[in-house]
Amino acid sequence: MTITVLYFAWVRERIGLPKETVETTAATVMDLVEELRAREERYAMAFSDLSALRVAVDQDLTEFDATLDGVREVAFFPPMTGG
Amino acid sequence: MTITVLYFAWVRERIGLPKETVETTAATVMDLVEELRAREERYAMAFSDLSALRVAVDQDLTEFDATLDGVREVAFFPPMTGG
Amino acid sequence: MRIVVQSAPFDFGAEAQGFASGHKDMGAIVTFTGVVRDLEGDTLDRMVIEHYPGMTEKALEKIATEAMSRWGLGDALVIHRFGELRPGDMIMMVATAAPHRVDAFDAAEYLMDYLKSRAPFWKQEFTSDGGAWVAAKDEDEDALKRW
Amino acid sequence: MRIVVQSAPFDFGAEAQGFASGHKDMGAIVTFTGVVRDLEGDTLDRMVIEHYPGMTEKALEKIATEAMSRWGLGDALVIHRFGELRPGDMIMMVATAAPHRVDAFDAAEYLMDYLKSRAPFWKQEFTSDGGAWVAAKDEDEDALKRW
Repeated sequence: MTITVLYFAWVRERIGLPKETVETTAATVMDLVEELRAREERYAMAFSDLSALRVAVDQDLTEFDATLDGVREVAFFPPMTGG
Repeated sequence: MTITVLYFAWVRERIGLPKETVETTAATVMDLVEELRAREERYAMAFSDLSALRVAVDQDLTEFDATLDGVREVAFFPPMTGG
Repeated sequence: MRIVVQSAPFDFGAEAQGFASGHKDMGAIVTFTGVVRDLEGDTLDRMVIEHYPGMTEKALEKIATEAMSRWGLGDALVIHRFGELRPGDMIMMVATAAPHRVDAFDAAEYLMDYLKSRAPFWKQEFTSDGGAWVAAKDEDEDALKRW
Repeated sequence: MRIVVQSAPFDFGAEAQGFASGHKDMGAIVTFTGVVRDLEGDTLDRMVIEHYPGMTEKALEKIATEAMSRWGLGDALVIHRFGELRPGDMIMMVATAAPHRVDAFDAAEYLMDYLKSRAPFWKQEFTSDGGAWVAAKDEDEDALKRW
């Protein structure tokens, strides 16, 4: 399946791009993270400490064990600092 | 001594005036209340339930046992409803 | 710090804007505005607010000074009207400026809690049946205990 | 209920006035405004706020809808800027209208607490040394536990 993956803040900076389209057979967010980590050092670095990351699936905050079934958009970013 | 006595809200309405000058030898607010109560029925009515009244001495909230030594202004009123 | 007691309406938008402007060291601005509400089940014709000139300003200054020092505020504003008001009219406002949001909120709530029960204002509501003094609420007196 | 996400400045005075006007059944209006603070011990040149278009609006609507129903608000407003800001600039505001003051205050604090940690904004501070991402604070995450 095809998923749009977005990166924000320092995750975007480490990976070096804000958005990409990924062809994947990952069943969960965690599977997708493993696939990305295996790609290149910059991905491995960005995803080295998942406790410092948050994930949204189709624009809703979720957990790393969330399913990717039917999902079109996944976003990775650090804890939010609004307000 | 001469003290200015002020009444507000329903205390003012019951007594029928907002302010008066009182010649008194009262040592405390409570003594003054007793003097006023003895005057006329409308005063007795206004001061019938002191738990429903508040008192300020020289524009500071205080208690009914407060001294009147050096005091120039005493005000009686119901609990405040600002805001 | 500014304390205003007046019968005239105040311009909430201009006051809020003026208060919030130009603070480079205060990250949090809170305002509270009290509005005359229509009565439930009856029609409020008007509200008349009586106050104690002299003591009112003194009491408000004491309350605001305490809030300034307790929460390290950069600024505080209290405006309170007296006289005749109609449903929808603004009765009063407070504003606080603090480095952080929790302090700005706490200080504004403190100002409101004390202003309710310790500033010499009395509200009278007039309907077609005549006037009735608004009774102080136990919960307003209780609210002071948390500070 | 109104949610605005924009890079342009907003007119706090006009927004506050517009929000507070015309409520005859809401006695209490609270606003909170966040202002860019200068850094302690260093000079902030600018703050840049990044956000997640689409999710931002969705998250703010969810937070405001929850506040509306939980405190029976008559109205709620959230305005949040993104892009480049300078010290003294207003970052965002929330406003709440409720029948009574405690609800208006609680709802505004709830909006702020959730907006801090659950709306997809990220702040970066630039000084003469370059840019640094603002780290989320444990106390902001902890603040959600009280709701």
